[in-house]
Amino acid sequence: MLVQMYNVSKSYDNGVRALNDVTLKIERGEFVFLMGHSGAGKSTFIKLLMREELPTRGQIFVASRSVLRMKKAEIPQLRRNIGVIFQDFKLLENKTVWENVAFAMQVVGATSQQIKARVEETINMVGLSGRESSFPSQLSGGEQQRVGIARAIVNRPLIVIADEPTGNLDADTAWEIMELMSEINRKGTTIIMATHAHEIVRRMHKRVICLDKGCVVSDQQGVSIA
Amino acid sequence: MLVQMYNVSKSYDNGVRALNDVTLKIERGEFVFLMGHSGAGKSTFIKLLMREELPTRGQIFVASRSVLRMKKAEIPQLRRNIGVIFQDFKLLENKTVWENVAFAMQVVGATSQQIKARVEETINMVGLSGRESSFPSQLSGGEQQRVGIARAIVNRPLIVIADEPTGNLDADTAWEIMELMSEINRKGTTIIMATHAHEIVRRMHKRVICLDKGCVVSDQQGVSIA
Amino acid sequence: MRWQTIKYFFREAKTSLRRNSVLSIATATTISICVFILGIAVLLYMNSGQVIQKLESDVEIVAFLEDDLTTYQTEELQQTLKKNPAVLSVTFVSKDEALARLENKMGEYDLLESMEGSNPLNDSLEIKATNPREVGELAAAVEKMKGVGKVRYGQDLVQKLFSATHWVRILSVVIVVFLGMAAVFLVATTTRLTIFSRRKEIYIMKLVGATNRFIRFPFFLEGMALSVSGTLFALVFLGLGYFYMIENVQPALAFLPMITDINVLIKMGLGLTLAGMALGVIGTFISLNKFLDV
Amino acid sequence: MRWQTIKYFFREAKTSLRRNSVLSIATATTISICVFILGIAVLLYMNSGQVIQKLESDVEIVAFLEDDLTTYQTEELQQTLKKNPAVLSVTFVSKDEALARLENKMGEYDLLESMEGSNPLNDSLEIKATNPREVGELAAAVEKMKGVGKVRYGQDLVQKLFSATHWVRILSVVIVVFLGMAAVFLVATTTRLTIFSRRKEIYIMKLVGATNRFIRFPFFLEGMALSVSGTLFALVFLGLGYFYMIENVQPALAFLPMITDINVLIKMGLGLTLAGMALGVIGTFISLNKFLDV
Ligand SMILES: Nc1ncnc2c1ncn2[C@@H]1O[C@H](COP(=O)(O)OP(=O)(O)OP(=O)(O)O)[C@@H](O)[C@H]1O
Ligand SMILES: Nc1ncnc2c1ncn2[C@@H]1O[C@H](COP(=O)(O)OP(=O)(O)OP(=O)(O)O)[C@@H](O)[C@H]1O
Ligand SMILES: [Mg+2]
Ligand SMILES: [Mg+2]
Repeated sequence: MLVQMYNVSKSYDNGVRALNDVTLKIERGEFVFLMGHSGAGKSTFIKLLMREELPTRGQIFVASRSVLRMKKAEIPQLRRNIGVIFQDFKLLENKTVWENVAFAMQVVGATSQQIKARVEETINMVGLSGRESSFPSQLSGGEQQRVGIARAIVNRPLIVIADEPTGNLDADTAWEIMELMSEINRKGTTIIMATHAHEIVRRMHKRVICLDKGCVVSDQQGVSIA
Repeated sequence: MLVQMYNVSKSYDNGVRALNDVTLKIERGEFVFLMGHSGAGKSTFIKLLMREELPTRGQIFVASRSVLRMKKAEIPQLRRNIGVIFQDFKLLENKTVWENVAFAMQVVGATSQQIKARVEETINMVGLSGRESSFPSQLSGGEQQRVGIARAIVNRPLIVIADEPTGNLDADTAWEIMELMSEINRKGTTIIMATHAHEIVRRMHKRVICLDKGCVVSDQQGVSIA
Repeated sequence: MRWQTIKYFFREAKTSLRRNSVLSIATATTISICVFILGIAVLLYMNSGQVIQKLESDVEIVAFLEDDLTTYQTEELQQTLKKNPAVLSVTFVSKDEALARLENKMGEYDLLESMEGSNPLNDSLEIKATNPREVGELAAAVEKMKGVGKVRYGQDLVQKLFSATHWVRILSVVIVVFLGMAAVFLVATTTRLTIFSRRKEIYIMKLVGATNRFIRFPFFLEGMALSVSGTLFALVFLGLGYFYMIENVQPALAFLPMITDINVLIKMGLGLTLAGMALGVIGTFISLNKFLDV
Repeated sequence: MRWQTIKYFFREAKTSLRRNSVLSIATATTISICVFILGIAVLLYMNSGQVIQKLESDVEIVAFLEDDLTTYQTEELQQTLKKNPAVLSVTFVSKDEALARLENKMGEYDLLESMEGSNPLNDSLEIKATNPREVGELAAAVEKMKGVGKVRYGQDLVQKLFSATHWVRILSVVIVVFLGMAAVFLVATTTRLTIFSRRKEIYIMKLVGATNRFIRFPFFLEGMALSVSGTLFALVFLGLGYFYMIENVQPALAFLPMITDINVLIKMGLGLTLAGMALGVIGTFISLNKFLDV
């Protein structure tokens, strides 16, 4: 069991209740879509998994470790096991494409050779070869998003969490990315993906968790939702 | 003729050629979709229209005024005529939802009463009533996007330019926004919208301009593209 | 500008000050400290100037009168001297007085007696120059006057004193100028940093169609408010410290006169306030212009 | 830590310094100016201390000897005094010498003659105290010695001098402390601003799994580099200015001794360098910690 959530609720400081009594489990190697209206709590769900936010109530376990009871020093380790594609990309503005992707590997202490090989390969996979030395501000929206994707997968983490990873991509590129995800998933990485793209969800035929106003309203395998 | 572009090319400092010899006209009151792969030049097109960037070559006219030959002091006036929804939202981090939307009206010197009435109405239209006093960092991705939409339309500008305005919205909310756009368009506002959402483009049945590597590859009325 | 807009500017400046509290505090602190340093420098400069002036004005010429001068002649001599614009004051010292002083200094109370009743000293005039720096010329002129014998003004010491005060004056000006420049740089650096960290905000405002003036005005008000509060804060501390010194130190140092004229001090405070405000506002403006060109 | 990582840290710090040039320049400028101000303060403090010491050590006791002392007794008296640890030096002034001085001062070259050949003055000893502040006690002790008549040490003037130097000492310490505090605040403000404008970067690094140490180290190196370069810059200017003064001002003011001992100056420079580095690095660290807690 890779991810376990028990009665998790999250209220933000201003009183907004983003998650409401969520209980669910995600197995190692699963591919899960997270759907729901704007403001349903998808990003909050992701923030809780990587301990960007703490839940107001409930318990969360990632790889059998309690995310809440974790010592401060253990947090980096948790986050290294999770590759996150952020909804707003969160690229380092002062680093080039290459450096942004390489940073995730430097953090885990990879050697220069490893970094060189893998960063190049990954940038290729997301279709950005040739743009290695551009800064994020010199990229189009979709290109920035793909840098974020490359950074999330370059370390081959245990889990890849993707928050709307195709929101700024055209259909073709989006499909390429989905194929990339599928392949990573086949190699054993668990994938949790928040998305609004019905088309993609329908065609991928994977488990879909639907949130509405912070509650899980459906959790089915391979459905095509309305 | 609201927008005229003659042989417009744009190369960025790092040599990337984002637009290549683009010539086109957009009539007052039109609704135009701008499509194309990631990095095709859609956002660049928009930046040129509002003089965020200057073209390397060519001429651009908005409402019969040359964007290039414009004096510095005239730029604000140009921008007030254009309501832009930015791909990365560009909200003012230190202002609340209400203030962000109101700012666009304060800039044009609207009275307090006008501002009060219209801002409230517009926030309602994008479905954010109740969140007026939240700061952008306290909003979900889709909510931020809708603040951007509200700010762009609150002044009832001559043109609304939308860069991927539904990228972070679920299907239902996206349709609500599209209906809002249609209505604004019916009232006479010209709308130029860059998007990847085939579904929307297909169903709206409007003019579609396709860009590829900076060139206009097709410009047809009401087609459903592949 | 419409009243509406002006009201908006003030409201805008107020909320911005509050929401950018890190930046506001930084700017106010820096301005405060800079004005404080400048204040110390100016106080030192002005007080050392005053002390120097006091020391210099203590310089005096002693003109020994000839033995055979009548009281009338002595009086006439004094009158002539007093009419000379280069002379500030003239004091007559009789030879008895001179002897008394000498006795005191020599630790002998029976000098006159040991000299068998005849006082070998002469009457003298102690003359202060209007401009102590011209004491040499004055001494030479006095020496040429009828009825005046030898003239002494401690040439060596006076020269030392003047070369010392000359350099102290230059040094204190240099230090005030340097500290002034340091203050300008420091405030410029801070305002540049605060504007720098708000550059995206400014960029977005421009894209939404704001004119430069529309963006500048609230920044101007903010800069104003921060400068004024920072400056006042510094002035309060400076004032408290200085008045403490006047109360507690001055009595022990009555011979080294501190500046206590309240008018001078108020003028100085106003000067510093203006300097502080100028620093903050001009710094903000220069830094702002860099990011307005969008 | 692995060699690999250390190399990365240095490379990272280097590029970061370059790419955040606005922030780098701001930090270096501020540190530079603060060290400069501190340097001026310390130089003023140390030199005024030296001048004060010189002034104080010029204080001397004049002990007039009794008329009937033999040469041997006088010699003995001097020896006794020289053995006293409270006495720094003893100089014998014969009554002829004293008269010559007096004549010079009085502007009379025939004083002796006018006194009909008999010198009414006494021999005297000029005594300097080891500790000028205890000159009063020493004078009292000397007065009680056999063969000594009256004792003079310009009580009034000495008291004035000491109360002046006392306060000047306190004032200079207060100013150095204040300027030191000002420097700490100014550098803290600037580092806080620079880190503040990089807070998003730090936040993202944390989200990607960087440990605090991993983020801190390049910042530490940056702070170090900026502090060192800022400090050196300030020291060069300070040094040039000071040596210019030693060359050009000191000759005119030989009686007011400036500190020219190169070892003292080097020590001071090292002290300032350390202070500057500490300022920059500690400032960076404190500000950094605030944003690391993600
Ligand atoms: N930091 C915050 N402070 C306060 N409220 C917040 C904060 N972050 C999110 N919220 C609120 O919590 C709710 C859920 O937000 P969340 O970002 O999880 O939505 P989402 O499902 O990701 O939506 P979207 O599809 O629009 O990205 C929203 O109503 C949002 O306004
Ligand atoms: N400031 C810039 N400096 C250099 N190159 C840039 C800059 N902005 C955009 N580009 C490049 O110009 C090309 C067109 O970019 P643009 O943002 O117009 O694409 P787009 O059609 O909006 O793509 P997307 O759908 O991904 O947003 C891209 O290859 C991009 O990398
Ligand atoms: Mg979200
Ligand atoms: Mg784009």
